[in-house]
Amino acid sequence: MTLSKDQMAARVARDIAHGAYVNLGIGQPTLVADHLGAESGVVLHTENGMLNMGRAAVGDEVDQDLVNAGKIPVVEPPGAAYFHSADSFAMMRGSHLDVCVLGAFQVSAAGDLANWHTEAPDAIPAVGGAMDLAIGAKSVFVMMTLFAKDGTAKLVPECTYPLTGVGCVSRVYTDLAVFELGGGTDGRDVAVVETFGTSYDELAQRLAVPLRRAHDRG
Amino acid sequence: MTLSKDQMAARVARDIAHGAYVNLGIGQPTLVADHLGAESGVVLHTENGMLNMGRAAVGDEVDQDLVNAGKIPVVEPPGAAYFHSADSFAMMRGSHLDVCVLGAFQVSAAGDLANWHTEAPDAIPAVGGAMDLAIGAKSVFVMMTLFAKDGTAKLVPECTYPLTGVGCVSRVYTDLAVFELGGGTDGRDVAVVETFGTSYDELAQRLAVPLRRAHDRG
Amino acid sequence: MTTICDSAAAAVAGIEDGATVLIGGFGLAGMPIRLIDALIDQGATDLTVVSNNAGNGDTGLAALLAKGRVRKMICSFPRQSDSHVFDGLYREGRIELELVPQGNLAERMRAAGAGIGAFFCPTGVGTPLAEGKETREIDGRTYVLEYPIKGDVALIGGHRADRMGNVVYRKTARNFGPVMATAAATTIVQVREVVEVGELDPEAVVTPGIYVDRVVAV
Amino acid sequence: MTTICDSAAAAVAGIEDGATVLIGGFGLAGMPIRLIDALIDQGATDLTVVSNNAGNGDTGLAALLAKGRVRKMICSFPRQSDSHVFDGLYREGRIELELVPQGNLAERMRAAGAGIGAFFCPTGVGTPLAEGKETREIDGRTYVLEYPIKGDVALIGGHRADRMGNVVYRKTARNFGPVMATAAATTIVQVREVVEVGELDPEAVVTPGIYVDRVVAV
Repeated sequence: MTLSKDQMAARVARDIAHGAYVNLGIGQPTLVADHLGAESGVVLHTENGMLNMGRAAVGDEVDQDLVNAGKIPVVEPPGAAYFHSADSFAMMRGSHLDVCVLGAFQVSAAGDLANWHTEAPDAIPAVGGAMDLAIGAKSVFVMMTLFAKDGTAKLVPECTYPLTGVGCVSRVYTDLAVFELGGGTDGRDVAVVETFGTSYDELAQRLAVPLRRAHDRG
Repeated sequence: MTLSKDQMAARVARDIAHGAYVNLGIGQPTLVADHLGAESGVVLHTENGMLNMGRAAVGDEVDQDLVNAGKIPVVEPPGAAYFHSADSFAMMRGSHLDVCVLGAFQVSAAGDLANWHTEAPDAIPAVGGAMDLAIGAKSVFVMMTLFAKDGTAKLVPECTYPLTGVGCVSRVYTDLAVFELGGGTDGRDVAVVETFGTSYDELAQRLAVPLRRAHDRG
Repeated sequence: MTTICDSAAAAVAGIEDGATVLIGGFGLAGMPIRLIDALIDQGATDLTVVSNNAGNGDTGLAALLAKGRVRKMICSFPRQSDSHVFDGLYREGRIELELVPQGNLAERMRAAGAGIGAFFCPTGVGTPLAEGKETREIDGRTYVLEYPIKGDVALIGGHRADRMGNVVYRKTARNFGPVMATAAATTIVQVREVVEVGELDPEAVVTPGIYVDRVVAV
Repeated sequence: MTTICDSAAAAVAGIEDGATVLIGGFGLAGMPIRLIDALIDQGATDLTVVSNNAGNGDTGLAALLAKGRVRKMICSFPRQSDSHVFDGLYREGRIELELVPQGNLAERMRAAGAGIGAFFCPTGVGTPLAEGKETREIDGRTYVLEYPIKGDVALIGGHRADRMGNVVYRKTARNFGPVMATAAATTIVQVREVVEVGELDPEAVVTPGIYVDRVVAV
């Protein structure tokens, strides 16, 4: 069975170490938080200036001074800390976060990420913290469907959309498979870690990137 | 009458505007604080991380966690703020302080400052915040005796001691006169603002720098 | 010296046509709505506005844009669900846009406030936003040279201020405020409450009064 | 993840010969005396120590120097009235000294923690401490290119920490601690008290737990 968004989020959460400091990009990656309970020891960072960010606020908890990077009201758990934007991005740029989970339009075999701009004729470009997130964390995980609605693959030999970061993605979590990037002698070797409702051979046929099985460490 | 150290400090204080943010270098410049009462509205900065620094602590007020840049215990008046060293020097380097008062071995006619190292054979070099202070404040005042104990002038055509900062001093307060630097078309014009127990002509004779009277604005 | 103003109108007096105005806030959190409203009434035009977003809905920054007062936006994330005012102006070619990654926006203003001439930053390397910029490899990593962003004026939304201008923020409304306060020639802060000197904890002051020119309680 | 250690010995375990050790404090304020004592007992040698001063009296950093464990000091102000241990070693040629202006020391460590590759700084231009360094004129002012200072370990004196590693300092003992905490691979903090999560004000946390690896109450 292919994975639902929620199952993808659970699969990402499984690979996040106990006690890690993690930034979840806006959109689908936010769902990963639902699978990181208190027992995970994970501390969430939001780039608008908070560590140990809590869950979405409901009802009377909503406070316009307390929002996440998607401008959704959240709550403040015990042990939180606030800081300004320059300190927040210093934290990210300085490689202090263990994991960042991002959405993507495309990821290349070499780990290049494109997730900020489609170059559609009428699109207004907006980058936010995407480029900082892409190069900041120790590990950058991408969470996306493997194929776009028109059927084209989003894991590609080279990104055709404008890049967000170069060679920055280490793992790609999709509805059909989990991939590990950056292997091989040229750093362009894509390992299939796990498949869901499909097979390695089927993936090898549908994707234009060079694949290998994850256990083939050579 | 030539000025005592305390009178020099009072003379410097007279030129500090109401409400100014001021850093007083260690040693003699510290005396300026005695002439900046609450009515002056002056806020003192100490580069080890405090704004609105208070007077020296006495008796039970002494707290090892609360010292000035000379490592002398001080007190915390209402309205103080603490910050770390990078923020403190950002405040200085970013030209947010109005006035910095420093001691000096030599000051050149062009406003070069030498106050950190005599190059004596056995001297251990130590710079502390001197170079940051020299280039940071909007106005840098030097407070020193005009002549060294051996009779040599400390206001000189060119510094012979290693520099702390280039062209950074705007005013020099001494026991014999107050000088304003940086005038003239080449920025090497020294104006005598006021004399104490000496005369313009006598100074012109004893100093090797090109002098003019302060009111000769030409 | 910090001036406590009686009205938002008094606080924004004197902002000139053509000014670069830094406006705090991340979405609505920390947005100085009352100061922006006063700026609209004040009438300054041909402005360059630096802010993380480019206005939400029809009030605040969006209203300033709608009046045609802004020549250029420097921001990280103009496109939002409710950024129709900016979107319209941009599509009609009636406003310039300089898109800056969010962390670079913060760090470039921090550099302006801290007296840093330029800095080598890893964010955006290999992306369209670094095109034409100087790059350098340092210790095996490629960096882009980024320059400071200075403001003539900063408009900031704080939480409380004392009469010396020390400011504290609240939760994630802190965001860009503290950085912008350091980067502008004139910093204007709206707060919910002005308190007496001594009422703020000196350990918890985020923006010391040295950075604050005018405060208004709204 | 932050580990709360039972002893200073446990806190400094594993520091390797040849390590670069950042040591907080300005004089005795914020000096992590107990961690330094534990480091002496632990035995690591051939160290490079980065600290504002080079030891006072015969205890703490001075004792570490006296044991011959330090190959090189990087500091701003080694020469003090009670720096006889360093003075002796330096005159005998038994210790290297890299003298760094105090603000550059702070900013270079901040750059290390913030992922900045290098920065153009106005401090020290035209002085012996900038000799041989790259310079550049930007907007009519000359700057020196300065590089980050990274630590393998930071030893810091804080005031209180919670069990998540969030740290607050006290008064001017804050100084270099928060900057060094960001600049080292392993950050070790001694505090007077470890409190439960939730007991520190999230608005007043100075060093968030993400920067803190080990804490010990002494």
